[in-house]
Amino acid sequence: MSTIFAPASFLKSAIAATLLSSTAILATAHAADFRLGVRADALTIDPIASSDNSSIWLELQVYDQLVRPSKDGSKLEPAIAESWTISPDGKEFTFKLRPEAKFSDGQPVTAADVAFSLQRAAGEKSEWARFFKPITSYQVVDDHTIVMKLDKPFTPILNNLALFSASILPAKLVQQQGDKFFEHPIGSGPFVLKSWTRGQGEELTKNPNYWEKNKPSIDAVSIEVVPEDNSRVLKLKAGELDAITDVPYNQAANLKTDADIDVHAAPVFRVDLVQLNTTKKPFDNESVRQALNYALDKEAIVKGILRGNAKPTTSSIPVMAYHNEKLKPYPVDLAKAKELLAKGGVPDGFKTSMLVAAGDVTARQVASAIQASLRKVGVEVALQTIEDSSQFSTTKSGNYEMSLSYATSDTIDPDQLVGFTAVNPERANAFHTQWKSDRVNQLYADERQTPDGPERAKQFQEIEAVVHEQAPFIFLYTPNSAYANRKNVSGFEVVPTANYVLKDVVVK
Amino acid sequence: MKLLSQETVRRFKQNRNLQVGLFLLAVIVLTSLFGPSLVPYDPEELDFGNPLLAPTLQHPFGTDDLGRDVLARVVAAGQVDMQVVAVCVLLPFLIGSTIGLVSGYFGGWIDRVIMRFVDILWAFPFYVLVISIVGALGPSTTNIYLAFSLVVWISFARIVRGEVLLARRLEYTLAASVLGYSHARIMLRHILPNVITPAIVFMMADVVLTILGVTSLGFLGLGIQPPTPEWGVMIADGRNFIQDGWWISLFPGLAIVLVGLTFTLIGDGLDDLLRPKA
Amino acid sequence: MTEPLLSIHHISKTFPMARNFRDVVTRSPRQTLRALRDVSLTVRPGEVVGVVGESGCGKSTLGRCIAGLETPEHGDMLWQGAPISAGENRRTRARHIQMVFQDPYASLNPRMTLGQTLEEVLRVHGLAGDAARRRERVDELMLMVGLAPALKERLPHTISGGQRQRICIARALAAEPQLIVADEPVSALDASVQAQIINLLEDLRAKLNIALIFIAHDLNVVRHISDRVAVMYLGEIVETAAAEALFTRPLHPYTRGLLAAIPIPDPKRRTSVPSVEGEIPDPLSPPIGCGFSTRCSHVIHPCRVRHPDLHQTGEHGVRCLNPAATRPFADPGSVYPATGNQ
Amino acid sequence: MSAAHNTLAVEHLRVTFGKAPNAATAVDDVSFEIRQGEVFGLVGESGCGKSVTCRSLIQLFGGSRPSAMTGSISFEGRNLAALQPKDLVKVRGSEIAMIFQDPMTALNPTMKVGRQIEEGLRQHEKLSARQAREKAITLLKSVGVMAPERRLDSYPHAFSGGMRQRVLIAIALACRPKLLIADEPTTALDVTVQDQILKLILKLRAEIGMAVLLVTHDLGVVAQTCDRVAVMYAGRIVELATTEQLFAKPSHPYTRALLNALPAHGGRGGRLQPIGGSPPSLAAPPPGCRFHPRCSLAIPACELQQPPLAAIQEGHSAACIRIGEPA
Amino acid sequence: MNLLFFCISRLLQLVPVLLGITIVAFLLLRVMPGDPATLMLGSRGTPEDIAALTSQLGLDRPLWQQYLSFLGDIARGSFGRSIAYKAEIGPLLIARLWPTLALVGLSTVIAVLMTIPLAMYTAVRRNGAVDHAVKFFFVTAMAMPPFWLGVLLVLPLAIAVPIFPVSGYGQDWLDKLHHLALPAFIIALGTAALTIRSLRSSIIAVLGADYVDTARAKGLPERSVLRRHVFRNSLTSTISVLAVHTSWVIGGTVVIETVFGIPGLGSLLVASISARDYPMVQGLTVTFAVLVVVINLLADIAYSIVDPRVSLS
Repeated sequence: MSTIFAPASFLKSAIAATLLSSTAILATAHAADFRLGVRADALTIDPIASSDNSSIWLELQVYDQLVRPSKDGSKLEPAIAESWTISPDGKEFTFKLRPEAKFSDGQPVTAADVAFSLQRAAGEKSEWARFFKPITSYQVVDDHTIVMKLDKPFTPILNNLALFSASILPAKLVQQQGDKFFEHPIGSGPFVLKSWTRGQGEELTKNPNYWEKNKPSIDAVSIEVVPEDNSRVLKLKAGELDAITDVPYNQAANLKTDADIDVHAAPVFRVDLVQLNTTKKPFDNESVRQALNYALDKEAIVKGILRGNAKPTTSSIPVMAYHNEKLKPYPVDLAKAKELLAKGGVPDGFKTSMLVAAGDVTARQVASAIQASLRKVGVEVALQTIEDSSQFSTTKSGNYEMSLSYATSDTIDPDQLVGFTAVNPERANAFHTQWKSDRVNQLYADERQTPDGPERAKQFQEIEAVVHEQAPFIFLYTPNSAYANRKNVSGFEVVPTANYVLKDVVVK
Repeated sequence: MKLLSQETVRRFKQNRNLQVGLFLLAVIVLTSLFGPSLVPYDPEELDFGNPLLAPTLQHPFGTDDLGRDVLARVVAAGQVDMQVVAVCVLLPFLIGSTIGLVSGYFGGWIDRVIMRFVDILWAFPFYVLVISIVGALGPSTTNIYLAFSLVVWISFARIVRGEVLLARRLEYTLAASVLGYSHARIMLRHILPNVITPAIVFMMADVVLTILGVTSLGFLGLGIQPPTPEWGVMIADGRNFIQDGWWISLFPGLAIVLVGLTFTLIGDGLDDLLRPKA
Repeated sequence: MTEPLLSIHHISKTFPMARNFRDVVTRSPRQTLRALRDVSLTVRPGEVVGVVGESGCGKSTLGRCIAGLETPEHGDMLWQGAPISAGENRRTRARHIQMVFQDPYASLNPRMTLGQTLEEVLRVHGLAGDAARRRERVDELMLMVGLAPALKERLPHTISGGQRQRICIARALAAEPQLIVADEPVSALDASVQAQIINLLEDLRAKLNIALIFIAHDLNVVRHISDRVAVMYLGEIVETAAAEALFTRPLHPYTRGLLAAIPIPDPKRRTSVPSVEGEIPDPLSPPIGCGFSTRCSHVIHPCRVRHPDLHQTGEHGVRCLNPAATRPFADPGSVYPATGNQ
Repeated sequence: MSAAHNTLAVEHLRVTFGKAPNAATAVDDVSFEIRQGEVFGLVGESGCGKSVTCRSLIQLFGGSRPSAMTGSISFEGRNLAALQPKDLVKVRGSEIAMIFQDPMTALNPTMKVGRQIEEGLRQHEKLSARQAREKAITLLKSVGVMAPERRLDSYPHAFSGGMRQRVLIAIALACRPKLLIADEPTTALDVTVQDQILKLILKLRAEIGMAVLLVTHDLGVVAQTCDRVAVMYAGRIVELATTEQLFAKPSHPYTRALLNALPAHGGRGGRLQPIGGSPPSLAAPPPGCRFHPRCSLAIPACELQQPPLAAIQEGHSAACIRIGEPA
Repeated sequence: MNLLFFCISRLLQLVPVLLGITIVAFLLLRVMPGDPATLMLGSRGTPEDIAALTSQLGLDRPLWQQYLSFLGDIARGSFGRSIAYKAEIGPLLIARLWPTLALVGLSTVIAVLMTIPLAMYTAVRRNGAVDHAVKFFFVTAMAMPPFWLGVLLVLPLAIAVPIFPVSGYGQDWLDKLHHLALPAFIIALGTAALTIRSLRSSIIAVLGADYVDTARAKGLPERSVLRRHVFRNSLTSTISVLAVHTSWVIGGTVVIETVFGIPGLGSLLVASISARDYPMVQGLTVTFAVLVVVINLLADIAYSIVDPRVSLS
């Protein structure tokens, strides 16, 4: 009996063919100067419809705003507006636009474009309308001058104008094209969106008309979506990417040993905490809440799970402008914790449950550590994983006891997070803890009308102190954002508002 | 009804697949039952002092990034996974076989309606349907049971119905009908014992598919929820350490392969053993 | 002449064929396979009626209609003069009519022992009283069909084909029927075993006065066992008569061809020309006239256009338009004595 | 006829399947010869080894291959049993052809009938495609298939059983073989078609002048078709005779019992005389004469040795130690 | 001609199945807990906003009206608007379709290339060393979770010896092929495990068929017997196995695309489910089911080409 195939030789030739094709492919060079690997793809590039980081970060490359946060997140600096003045009563803002600012199609950026864009951002279709509604009128003085008026002072408005959602769009084109505009968007930012393959990434090219001299330094960027953390790291190591964001903490140390790679940790305006539902016993008791804070070994979590890429926090406000330096994180003190538990009426501890986002590996690990830590004072925590996207709606409905979560700030002003995590009633009823402090509410109302300065600083610092003391949360830490690039890249940065900056990137 | 005839015993003795398969099954069952008390580590105990230890005598499967003993976790996960798989296989087997039996035996419009429905469900890829259902209802063990039952019964229904259609034409069935036996008796005593073999054999193959399915759900974060140890989740968690902690992902995967191999062997063996010789 | 046990009047049975897309497009009517066309038959108590014909002639369908496995569309079936309605209780019918099938290998539930198979009949029909009495009856039945009661612990696949067929007969007997339909009961068996089963059936008939409808394609066997014989072709009876009359004086050309085609176990009598030419027409589109007209050597024009009726002369019926073509027929058996019997 | 030379001579053929202890000797020490142009019948009940015997000749065993095969098969001077596989392939189809029992399964369902006929022709006679096609048409005509030009392009499922058997005969006879092996060629067919096919084989035998080895279980077919016949029981030939001799004076008790068990062709003749018991297992045949447990004439000596074929008269022999005794 | 009729009739038979698919997908998404409008608006939604969006999405209408408008969306090729992408779903699906098709296609090709020689060799030389080795290897391969293989194989094949890229999809077609090779191979292992088994046993069955003996009796050399008579007739059952399995593979892309970061339908499904993008999940389930139906149709046609009996009955 004879055979008609010889499997061995077939396999050999198949392998040979594969090898040949792979070397051929390795030889083809990438068109882009700079290849960035990110975790998720943008969903949209319409600034008023964005709420996910990927979309926001992409928009920040393509569009420009009147003002922008400085890279260190400490203050606002001029962007399209080269200067601005605020009336003494804080109700009138006058912006002077840069005459050299142009959209990527060469058209100048005018005051009319600004008025249109901000009115759109405050409009019905906008998801960010409340941030701009305090502005009651726009007055186009000339092509390069615009005056905005408020009914009453609203200090955070300037910071809101630095938000991506306040991006300046070419009024005429958006009006003409409607939604189609965003298929080929035109902005005045440093880059132009050349192509976008959904789920795969974007190709950006330099905006030749960008107002900042000699920026960007590179001609083209490709942003590649690599959802898996490990793959992103491996691709960086393999040289398939020049830089990546969201380096998993547990990989950062290992990555540092690679001679070709620089790893960075950027502090960002985010705070991780455990929400405590103060409508439920025993979380209604301040002593119990403090006890939990004393019982938890935050340092161990930071060291063991975040590999040092975080700092324990004192309140629900991250370290940013107007931070209260005098506060210190709750120390680990089991005796104190037990004493406080006894004072709160639960000397032997209690049983409770904690929501954890299912998709977040770090959160799951931190939850395990919290579970182990609290067990030492007799508090048995059952972990209850929950679909990431429904965690917010679940805590909002009040149907929880503890919930491991975090809050981030889109602006460099603490107003946003104070409103979100400490004020009740307000947008989130103190981040769904239902904790309420009349003092904090009063301070919040005051701070919004107080011009920037030491007066406003005092107000914020008192808010922080109250939150720290009454502990509606277990305060955990404020993490760094780890990112990495190959050594031949410089100027790639993640800034405190967590977005990356590409315009200063130089590739050697 | 005589199941263990001498003939069967003789055939079992020659059936290497089944012997090896049953041996491995015994190993798996015993490990799940007694393993947790033999391994001196708590599968959920964090030990920040000993992260990412390579396999040694102390930790035969090493430790993970949080210092947990991988062996303890693999064993604990085995208990969880095997339990889930057992329910996810048995429920659809019972539902599907019953529907297939009734549909095939009575034929007519009942059969047409059921089979149309089966055709439609059949078009949805297994993973797509399971993931959509679990995703929609939320990841919980009950929902996993529900999703698998809703999806997998059609396989059993198709298999049993096909066999019933053949058996219904066989002369012993005709004879039972001529003898005036009730439909229930004909179905349960004459048809069912003779058609269930392929379904049982497929059930073994289904164990393999189900263990892959359940662990895939875990891998995607849609399955059994941490901190309950689960093989798919462990593999997913180990991905980040594939270079300096390959053992975290390797061993749970090997456990899955072992289970798969075991049931494939048992399936092949049962096929040989139960197929009636003319 | 006694009252007939079973009488069948003009029954028909058609099976609709699946219509495919092409049929729908070409608007061709749904095809039906007419398995039985206007068949009438009577069986008297204790009588053996043979039904012969080649594959696809409808003889098995006839048997299945009688046993209740199929329901004829037209015509009546009477049991001792009373109509058997379609919705009749299957249990009652089972006590009257039983069936033995062709393939002894498929006729027994492979997962039940022989004893269980027999006992089940007794239990379902509430025969033979309590469990102990049932066990006795099972032994009796096994002895009746010539099997050692010790075999009752065995599973079907451990016994021979002949033994299985005996169990099938015993199972039919267990219901104490008055009529057994035997559908090719010996064609799957070797010659030496065939004879055992035929003898058994004859004995039972003699002992229990059970009537038998014996369906077979082997004319020698049918001739051996039957009182009367019906010859079927394309779903209808083309000739029916007392066995001897049919074999010695066949009237229908098809019957004669069939008889002539049997290989005679006698080398001295050989022919070199086939007895019947051609093959059975497509049963989905049978000829308009006489079904056999396409192969008949005596065909005349009317045969091709007119469908003949069954013409009855006393006990002997024939469905032929040209009985004139029926020349004297020499029964080979009467000229050449059987060689086997010494 | 008797002077004609042997086309085939089989000597001491023994074919075993399976490994000890479950080894079954399906054919045990079988010897016979087939003369040029004759129809040689091999008759016996199922499992007696007749099919295995004829399949051994060209070593085609379907799915199950024997574990051992000894003896010599002398065909036209060559020992087929000792031939290399590639040489045996050359003999198949060109010099020895074979047709099988079930025409419904013996044709490739996915190949047009024409190609199946042409294939053998092109293999052995190196014909061009056109020549092969023409020859195929002629062949189909000669086996009585109407409109052969059209039928060549049909697939087998469009043919009835009888027509398929005709096609298989056409395939077998394509290269005018010297020996046609027909393994129960009509068992699956209706009696009128069987009649047609047997007569077709006889007619073509006369035209081509080939020898035919006809395997059957039907003594009627033997009587109607064969020149000489061997009766097999449990793997051995128990009687070998011309057809006339066999029917006139069946000598082995088994042959006689077989004939007696048939329902008489001539009418309703009392009780049949079945053979008691059932055929023995080939894996563990009874000692001595294999028929003795079922034989009405058996004496204790029958248990002791396997009787050899002993001549009764010219061309007629039987394997029974009681042959010499008065019946 | 017969084949044409066969194809048309199979297409017509698909209509009710396709309708059924849309109904199942539609109902599946209606039983999901949670309110799409709330999810779409996230933390910024006021009750008025939510009510407005609910009516804009038509979620306040009776079920049958919602279904009809869903059918209308499908007819326009749009499937409605994505919650996450805030865009028409149709074009998004099309863009994601090609990587998935390429992956499934490539893995099938690899599986077939493995299957044919190995199945033939092991069937002819059954119970030999190669047969046992192949059997053991593929039985094991079948039990290997593809995601696990994906995680593990990256280490030797993409890092230690960088033959394959770590993940992603690539730019031009050659680059894409290179990116898909490893995931396709992993899928193909599972497929080949089934098809080798199936083809091997049907070859063995066919080798024992009467017509194969007929072919041998003609004097055809074993090579020709295998090629002309055995191979083609063995294919039929394997085609069905392959078709049934392809539906499994298409579903399996959900996992493997996630592992290798391939921007196909599968990874989109996982992302859409965690984003609670209901309309997208609905569109995806329909798309997946239609893919399976189309592949089964192709298999039926292939089957009827291989076996002429099919198209006639």
